[in-house]
Amino acid sequence: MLTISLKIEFAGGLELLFSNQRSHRISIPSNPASTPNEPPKRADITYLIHWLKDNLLKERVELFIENGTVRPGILVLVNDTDWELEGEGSYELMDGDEIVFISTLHGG
Amino acid sequence: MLTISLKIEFAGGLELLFSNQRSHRISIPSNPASTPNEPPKRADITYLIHWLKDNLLKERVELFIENGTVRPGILVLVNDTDWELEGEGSYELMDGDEIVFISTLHGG
Amino acid sequence: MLSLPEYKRYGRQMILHQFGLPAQLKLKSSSVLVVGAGGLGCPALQYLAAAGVGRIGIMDHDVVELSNLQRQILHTESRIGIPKADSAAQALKEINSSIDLDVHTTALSPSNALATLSPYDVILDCTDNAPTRYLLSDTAVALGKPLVSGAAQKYDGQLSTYNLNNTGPCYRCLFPKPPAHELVGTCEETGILGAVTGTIGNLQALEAIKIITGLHDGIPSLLIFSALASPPFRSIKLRSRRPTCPACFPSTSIPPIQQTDYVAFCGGLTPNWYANGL
Amino acid sequence: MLSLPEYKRYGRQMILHQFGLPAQLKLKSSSVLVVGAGGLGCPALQYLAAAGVGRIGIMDHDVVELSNLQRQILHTESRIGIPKADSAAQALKEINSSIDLDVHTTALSPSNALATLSPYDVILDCTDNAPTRYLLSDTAVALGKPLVSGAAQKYDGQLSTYNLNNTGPCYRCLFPKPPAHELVGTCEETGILGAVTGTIGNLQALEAIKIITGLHDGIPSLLIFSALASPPFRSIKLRSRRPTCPACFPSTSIPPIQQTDYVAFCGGLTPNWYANGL
Ligand SMILES: [Zn+2]
Ligand SMILES: [Zn+2]
Repeated sequence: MLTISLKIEFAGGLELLFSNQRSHRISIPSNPASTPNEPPKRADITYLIHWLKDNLLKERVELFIENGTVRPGILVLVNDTDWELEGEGSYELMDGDEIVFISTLHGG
Repeated sequence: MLTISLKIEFAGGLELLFSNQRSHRISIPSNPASTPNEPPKRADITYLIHWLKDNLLKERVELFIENGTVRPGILVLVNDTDWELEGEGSYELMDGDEIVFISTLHGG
Repeated sequence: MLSLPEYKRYGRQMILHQFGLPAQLKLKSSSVLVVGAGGLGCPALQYLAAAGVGRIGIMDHDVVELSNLQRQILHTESRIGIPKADSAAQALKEINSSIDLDVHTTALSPSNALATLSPYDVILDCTDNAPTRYLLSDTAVALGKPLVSGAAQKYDGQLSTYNLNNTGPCYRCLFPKPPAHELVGTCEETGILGAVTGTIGNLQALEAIKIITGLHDGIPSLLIFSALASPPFRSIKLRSRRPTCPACFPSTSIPPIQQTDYVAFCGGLTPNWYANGL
Repeated sequence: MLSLPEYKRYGRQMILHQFGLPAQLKLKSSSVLVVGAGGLGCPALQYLAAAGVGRIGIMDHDVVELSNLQRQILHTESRIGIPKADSAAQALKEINSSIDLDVHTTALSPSNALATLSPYDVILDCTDNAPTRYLLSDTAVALGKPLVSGAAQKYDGQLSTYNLNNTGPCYRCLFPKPPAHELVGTCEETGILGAVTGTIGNLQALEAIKIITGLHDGIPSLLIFSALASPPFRSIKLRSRRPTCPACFPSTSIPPIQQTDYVAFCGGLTPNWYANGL
């Protein structure tokens, strides 16, 4: 199975859900099959979010995922660009991509 | 002739020598021949420095070049790394590389 | 238009390329409201006053405490116990007596937010809690004003200008729901390094000065700072307004600001309704 | 080891992960010399004092002028005409009376540099001219001390710690020759925005705090800031010492610091031998 390597960062408190570690390097399948009957398609951010939940998340899934995507308080960045400019969950991941998940800070 | 695209930045006052423009996008030959008798070799930073002198520099060559390389007061950065870690002038340029030339600031 | 002492005072910035007398006059005729005179507000106020912003509003309903002095650098030991807004105003007067200062020692609330913000050109969010951040964002959008928002916690900081040119995203566009309380405590609970609030507050002043003088490129972005990371700064290109944002595209089904319970929206758990700077 | 008021004052940073009582005690027993109490020195001094650095040296031989107040935010209108080092010390005492301050109103020179720097753990270069920058770098290397060097001009800033852990590069390793005078004037000639010096000075304090408390990763880097660029910050990974650097690898053929003419080395054109903060 072909894989792609990604750099994942969590910030703004989200790192607390992932072993209190900000930076992670992961490898995920490049063309995962959603179900045995469907043809495999390129891994996108929606797939990544579920992969992170299944493989990296240590606690409190409800603070990371809501209704099949990230919780609305979380901003996703694809190579330093707001994921909304990149197609949000349907952005197809490329080898070497850097994906950042941040929560907003309150303090001052 | 094949070319490679580079992003060039000048900072710390050096931009004054280059039309007072900090950012430049240029295309240079990827395998320039030094002399007609020699085989062409990959463009390196030494080649780039002379290319910049011949094509982009507007004034005061002695403030940019000294003894065939950049003036000792100038720091060269290859993709955000000190060029000394990348082989200095013999670093072979790749398409998309970002090369920064900075002079040190005094003020405070 | 400028007095001789003003030429002398602001000379070092007036000789800057793209600045000159026009930018200085824009600063002089501009007004900025800084909400929160704590870790972010102190450095922001300092550089706004030094640069010659003509009118500065300082809003904070809290009083100076010893535990503030580790990072709230406008306050002094001798001013412990007096309102932070007064203490900050006193410090600014010593730096620059030629600017006008408005002192607001009341708390920002849904009922006074529109009236409080409306006289100012640019608003700085230097508060420390989610309800006030949403209230400030909604009010800035409703009034069509840029909101330079800073935040800092632990070793980390964030900076963004919301509602930039009335086309950039607001706080709600980016973060439709407040973060979980479990993940982001207050500075009191999680700690904060003074030089981190200093860096972000300083950059808030810079951002406001760029907006007022026309030096800002108008592109919405988010700056993320982490004092212990390498590289420490990261700049993010942001979307424009979110079409489904209830603040940027209000419908009649949305209650107006005055009738919104921001504390409940943010989970109702925040102990202090308004930025107390801790 | 800390008094009750100190626990209260520094509590917000002591509860930080990786900080705690050990880091606070390191700060308390540390000493920092800030050379230059101008645009960079003022914010750096502010945050070093607020954080609880036990002994701070302030060195500046100039007096406060009206044209300084646009960015040198420790000085006030009422202190115009008094030495900057005294003015800064007065401001720091108001923030934190529990730390020790040394005031140096003399100019740094090749003959006093070694003796002046040697009592301090960390040196901050907040000066504004090339000869003093080379003198500070040579002296820091000779004494084996880290030199947190900031610089700012126009809309731009630079920050680097030289001689980090006695293995990182010094100023001379990176810039064996001073830049041409034609390209870099003084702040007086080219202008400077206050929030730019503020940002760099603030980050110098942060860097010093990280070095003292052991939070620094020890990797030499150069931060480049440009207030009008997007992204505004860029971090550069630096080499280690240059094998041919006469400061890091001195030979007997090199004159000692006391006998070096730094002004001549830098072209002899700098109008003020020492940082006057303009
Ligand atoms: Zn919105
Ligand atoms: Zn060296």
